[in-house]
Amino acid sequence: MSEPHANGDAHAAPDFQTYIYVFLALAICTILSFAVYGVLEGMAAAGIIMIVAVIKAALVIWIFMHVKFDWPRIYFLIVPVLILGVMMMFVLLPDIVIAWHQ
Amino acid sequence: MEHAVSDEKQAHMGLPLPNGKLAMWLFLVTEIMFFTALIGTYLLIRMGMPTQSQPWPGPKDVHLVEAIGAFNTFVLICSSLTVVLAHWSLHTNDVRKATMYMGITLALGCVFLVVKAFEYKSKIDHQILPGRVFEKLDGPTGYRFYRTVEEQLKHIVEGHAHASEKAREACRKLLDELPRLSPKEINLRIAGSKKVKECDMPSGASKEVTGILEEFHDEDLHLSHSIPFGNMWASCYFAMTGFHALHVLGGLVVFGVILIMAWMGKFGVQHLNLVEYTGLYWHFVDIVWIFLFPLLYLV
Amino acid sequence: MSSSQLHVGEVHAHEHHELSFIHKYIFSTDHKIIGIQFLFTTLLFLVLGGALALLVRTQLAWPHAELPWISSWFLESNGGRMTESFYNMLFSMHASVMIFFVIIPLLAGAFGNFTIPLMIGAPDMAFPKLNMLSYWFMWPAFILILVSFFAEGGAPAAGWTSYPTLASSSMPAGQGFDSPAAPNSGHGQIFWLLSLLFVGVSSMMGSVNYITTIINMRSPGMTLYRMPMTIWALFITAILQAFALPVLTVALILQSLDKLLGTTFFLPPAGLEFANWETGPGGGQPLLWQHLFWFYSHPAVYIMILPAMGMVSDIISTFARRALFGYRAMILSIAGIAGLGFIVWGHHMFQSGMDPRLGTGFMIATIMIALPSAIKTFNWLATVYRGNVQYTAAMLFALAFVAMFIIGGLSGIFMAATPVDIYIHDTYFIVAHLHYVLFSSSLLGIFAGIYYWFPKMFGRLMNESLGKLHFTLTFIFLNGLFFPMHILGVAGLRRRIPDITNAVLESPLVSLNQFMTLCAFALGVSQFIFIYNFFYSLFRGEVSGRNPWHSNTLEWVAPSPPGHGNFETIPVVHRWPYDYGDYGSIDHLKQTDPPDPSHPSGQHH
Amino acid sequence: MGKWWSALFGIVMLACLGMFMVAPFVPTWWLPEGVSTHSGQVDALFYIILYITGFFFVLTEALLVYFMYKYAGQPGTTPRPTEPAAQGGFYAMLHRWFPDAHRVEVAWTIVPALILLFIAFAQVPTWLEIKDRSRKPAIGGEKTPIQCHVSARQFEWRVRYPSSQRLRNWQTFTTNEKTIADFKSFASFDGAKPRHPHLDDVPVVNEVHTWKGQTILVQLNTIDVIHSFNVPHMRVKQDALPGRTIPVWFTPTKANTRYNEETKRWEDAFNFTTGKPDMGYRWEIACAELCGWGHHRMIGRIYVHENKADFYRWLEHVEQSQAPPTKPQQKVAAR
Ligand code: HEA
Ligand code: HEA
Ligand code: CUA
Ligand SMILES: [Cu+2]
Repeated sequence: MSEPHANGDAHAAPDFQTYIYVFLALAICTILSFAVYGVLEGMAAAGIIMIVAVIKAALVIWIFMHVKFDWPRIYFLIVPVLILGVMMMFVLLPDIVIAWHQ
Repeated sequence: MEHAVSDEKQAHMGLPLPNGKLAMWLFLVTEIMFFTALIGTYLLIRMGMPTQSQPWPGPKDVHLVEAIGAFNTFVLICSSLTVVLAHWSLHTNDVRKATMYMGITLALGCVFLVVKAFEYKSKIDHQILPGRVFEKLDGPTGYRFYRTVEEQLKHIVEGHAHASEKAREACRKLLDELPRLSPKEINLRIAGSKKVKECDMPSGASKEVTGILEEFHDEDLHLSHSIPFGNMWASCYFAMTGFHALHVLGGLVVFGVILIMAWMGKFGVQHLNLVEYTGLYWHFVDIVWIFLFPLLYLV
Repeated sequence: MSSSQLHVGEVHAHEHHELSFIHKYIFSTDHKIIGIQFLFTTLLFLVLGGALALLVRTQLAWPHAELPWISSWFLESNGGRMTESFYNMLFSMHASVMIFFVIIPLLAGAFGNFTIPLMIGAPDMAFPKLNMLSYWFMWPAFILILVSFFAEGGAPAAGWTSYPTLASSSMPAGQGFDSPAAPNSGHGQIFWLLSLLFVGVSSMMGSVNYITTIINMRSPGMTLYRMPMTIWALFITAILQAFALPVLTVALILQSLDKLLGTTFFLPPAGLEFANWETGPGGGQPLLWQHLFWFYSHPAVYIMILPAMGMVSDIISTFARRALFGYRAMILSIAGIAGLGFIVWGHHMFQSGMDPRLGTGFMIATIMIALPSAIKTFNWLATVYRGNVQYTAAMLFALAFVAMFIIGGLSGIFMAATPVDIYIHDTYFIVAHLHYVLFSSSLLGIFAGIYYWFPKMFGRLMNESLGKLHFTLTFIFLNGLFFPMHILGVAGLRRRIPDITNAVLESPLVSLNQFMTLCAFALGVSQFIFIYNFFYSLFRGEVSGRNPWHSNTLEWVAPSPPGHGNFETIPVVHRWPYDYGDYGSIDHLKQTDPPDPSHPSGQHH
Repeated sequence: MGKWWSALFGIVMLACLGMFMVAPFVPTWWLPEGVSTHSGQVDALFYIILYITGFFFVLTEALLVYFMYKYAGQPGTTPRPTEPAAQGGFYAMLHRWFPDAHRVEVAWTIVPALILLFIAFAQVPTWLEIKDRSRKPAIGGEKTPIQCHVSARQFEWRVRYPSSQRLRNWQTFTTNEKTIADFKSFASFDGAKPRHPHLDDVPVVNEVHTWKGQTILVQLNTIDVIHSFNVPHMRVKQDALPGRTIPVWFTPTKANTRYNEETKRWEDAFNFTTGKPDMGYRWEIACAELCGWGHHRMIGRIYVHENKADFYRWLEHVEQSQAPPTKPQQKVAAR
């Protein structure tokens, strides 16, 4: 399929170094969350671990998936889906989680 | 597009984004919703059901090794890097390098799946499968528990498992006593009171009992015991990791096709888009695991 | 300008070899053929769904009657009478077939495929192969749903909503796939789940394709605010599908896993006791299914109405010979309905044991959906106002859509009101509502669309007199059939019951039900006029020419039926699609008509 | 010919409207008489919505029919142009987004919006009063409800009352810790089975009893599939959810049960105003959620006794008839 190469920067990509840095950051994050798991317990650990996971995901999306460049063209897909996904879980919380413990 | 109107005009009316990329992102959006629903289900069930006396099983209860999960995370992160480097190499017209990176990605994906397979095997060995974990031990379930344990004990005693001699001796003893014990007592004898939750204690049992599993730390002793919410845990675990693994497999197939193309000499810069879209997909698979790992192993 | 109007024919001169029959009509990648394939298969399923409905009606009107010959055809009868599970199976399959195999594939599959490239001036979809796949993914679904009729234990009978634990309960691990809750919820239910999974995958492929096509394949000059309402509606519908369908997919998968592999997502912690079976312990949540299901299925009801609304908007504007009133407001209200549609799913669960405070939130969101719907209704009325209304069959169906949607929508307000829903929930009032929006609106919209685009699809006009007769009979009998359902509901008749002579509130309603059943039969018979007209016109109808309705949109610029690649020259768009009637001697200005200062477009910029 | 179509639409719509006008006067075609304290509010809300939607129904359908009549196409007439869009001030702003906006559009957006908001918020108090757990009647004081546990199964309602003695304990205004714990224990279940069962509980099938003016708190639960505790006359409906116990409460305002000396049974469907049996006074618990093949006949009944004494008389009868056979067996059936 020959796609229209609409504009040059559709393929503008970060350079090699950036990728390596991001990779290192990801690796460190993984170690970090594992370390937190060993040291802390309970909600604090869970919170930190999940925040680290979000950071990792954001890094992958932003750099590896080139969203940094494509954002103006695809934000209208990503933003609603994030809102919907988060909303779905939060709406269900009172019902399924809290109601059960009454 | 064979019938494409001239490129310039499409660009004029549409987004400055190739159809393929747009479609790929749309596909990823549906995938995000898919995994949101799946992970959401897990979170809600996990936060909703368990109580103080019947907590959600920890990794130890269900033979889950955190380090292995962390290793797999690392493997996927590496593969994310290599796939993006493959795209980058192709971008810089280095087809050979791109092929190499593709190959590494494929290998890393395979490593991930192999590790996963071993994890699955340990679950199967310990019968930590949906619908197979014994939770309440009264009524017909108790009877089934009795029969299962009897079979497992016989298996060990007859020497098919590589259990230590001492452990086998303990098993033989338990097998002899089996008909006189209630399912809850059997459970206590196998798991020990530290692992048996309050509600599963047989009435009048003394609190400090060391079970066979505790005593011998014997990984090869495949004895069933009660795990509160074990079924639900197994259901969630297999559903989530299973669908993730299927996605990994899908990615590997595409990598395989690309490598075959390269082998046949048909792979080149003209496939920049293909590599990019595959990469997008692969990163998404990586991201899913980035969330699954802490949710299943750590939190 | 001239450079942009290149000849598609020239570009593809080498491609004009004859395609074999199979490639042209069976495994076609041409969006028009795929659309028509969807049209034919789903109309076939409409007959099946309708036949099931008529059996439902028979049982409701004469609950104790021995059915003379039908009973000997069906295995499940006792002494010539229909068994209760058989009845449950009838309405479950009626609804599943109508919703998942008729309305959704008709609107999105048939009309989506046929109209999108034509109306935006594209030669085909962005991904023709994917498009073909999306049709062929329907076939496993068709087959599975038909197979489920003959499954051991019978076809699924847990309603189209398939609530656990009636639908989801399975035997303890290793005890086979029968269901402890009801025989029909065993094997049949599994086929049902798998079938819907295929429908979901097919729709997902379709929606990715539609969105990409509409965003990226518009012909020059076709800005977003020049797209006809049909396209806007299909566009937003596709987005709805992309966001909502994966959630249904998850729900279906989880229930299939529960049934096939013994997982416990919908089984409560302590397990369940049935008459002769006890399930093992669970740990899941029966209510979770309802949330996941309605998270999809509420947006799905808008998936089932928005495209019809879009089509009706275009048809009304065409035949009222007047610009669509409030074009932007119409677009925004569709978007509003779609957006709000995602946060109202709980209104199906007011009485389900959901937290009542959540119910309040869902209620307010639900009632506010009436606002964009109101805007649409008033805009349709205002379009007819001062028009020059041409009463073609298509226009009659479109106007009936408006009239009927008002009824269906207004009854929605009763149910959206939580306290009133306490009484109304699971009575025939709901059945009345859903048929007014699904049959009397969506299906009439579809009929309007068929009459309207038939000439474009097949190059021939449908017979207008027969069309009008079909309309008149359908319009009268459907109201005779469905309107009394409101009364039944208010009087307290529960839905989903095979025998209405059991309860005190219900038994006096038999005679009204008999009247409705007669109307239903008449309605069914009236459809034969349509079937006859359809096939007669297919071969003998009057040849239509390019633009029989003097419409403005792009598809009427192409030949009827359009050839491969749709347009001889790529159409260049200069105006919005609603320039009708306002310009003195000129009746209408096609979207391709070049700008002319003496004939300004009705659209202000 | 064109005008004919408006007539068709008009006639059909009139017939629909007519049906709704006639139905309230046909005995069995309309809402059954509401006999709980909150049924009046529910009905009022129903009528508010009925009038508002009725108004809009008539308005929109009449306009449609009128336009169809008035503007039926005549060959040769071209319609007049659209009114020009309004300009200036607020409209200038509006026209940035809606180049085709008209004054009337603003009106028909705002007016329905206000009406809809009114409809929505009018529901909230009643809804919360009927369903919200914070309004659940509690033990202590004069408002203490009687309580029973209803466990649904395919296809019957299994009802369990406390023994008359324990019920009396709850009902005394001075309650001690033990009675409170006993009262609350009715709400805690492990699956289908009560976590702390009492041997002297009184089980009955398919009947729920209370007396006139007495709030009854039903702890609703199911042991197999979803059912729905639906009492149309009381304007009560609540699904029974597997694995969960859901409280339902209502207060009847009329009685329908008396002891029939001839049949020696407690019989419902009795109209105390006329002193005659009356099927309008049979209040059924008709399962409203599809639960399998027997769903349609999963019907229980609500028995509302005239007063407290009658109720206890009934409860003690049942208690005795179910006592261990050491006592002389009395044949007193509940119906
Ligand atoms: C195409 C399908 C479709 C559409 C468009 C709708 C539209 C609406 N639906 Fe419906 N609905 C279904 C299909 C649909 N529904 C189905 C299939 C079910 C049953 C599922 C099952 O259980 O099997 C159902 C069930 C259902 C319920 C659950 C009832 C129950 O089970 O207890 C509710 C409750 O709130 C509801 C509400 C609404 C509302 C408020 C709208 C609104 O969008 C309607 C808005 C429109 C108008 C209001 C009319 C036009 C406006 C005016 C004329 C302006 C003036 C009006 C006012 C000021 C009030 N619907
Ligand atoms: C698009 C959706 C759709 C459509 C078109 C219909 C159309 C019809 N429906 Fe259905 N229905 C539903 C969706 C739909 N329904 C849903 C979602 C439910 C809820 C199910 C549940 O509770 O789970 C339901 C439930 C339902 C019930 C309630 C069952 C119950 O609760 O117990 C009834 C009862 O009367 C009914 C009747 C009818 C009738 C008589 C028609 C008629 O209009 C059908 C007339 C049409 C035809 C007859 C087909 C056209 C015919 C031909 C083209 C050829 C002629 C063929 C023959 C004469 C065999 N339907
Ligand atoms: Cu119980 Cu329906
Ligand atoms: Cu809805």
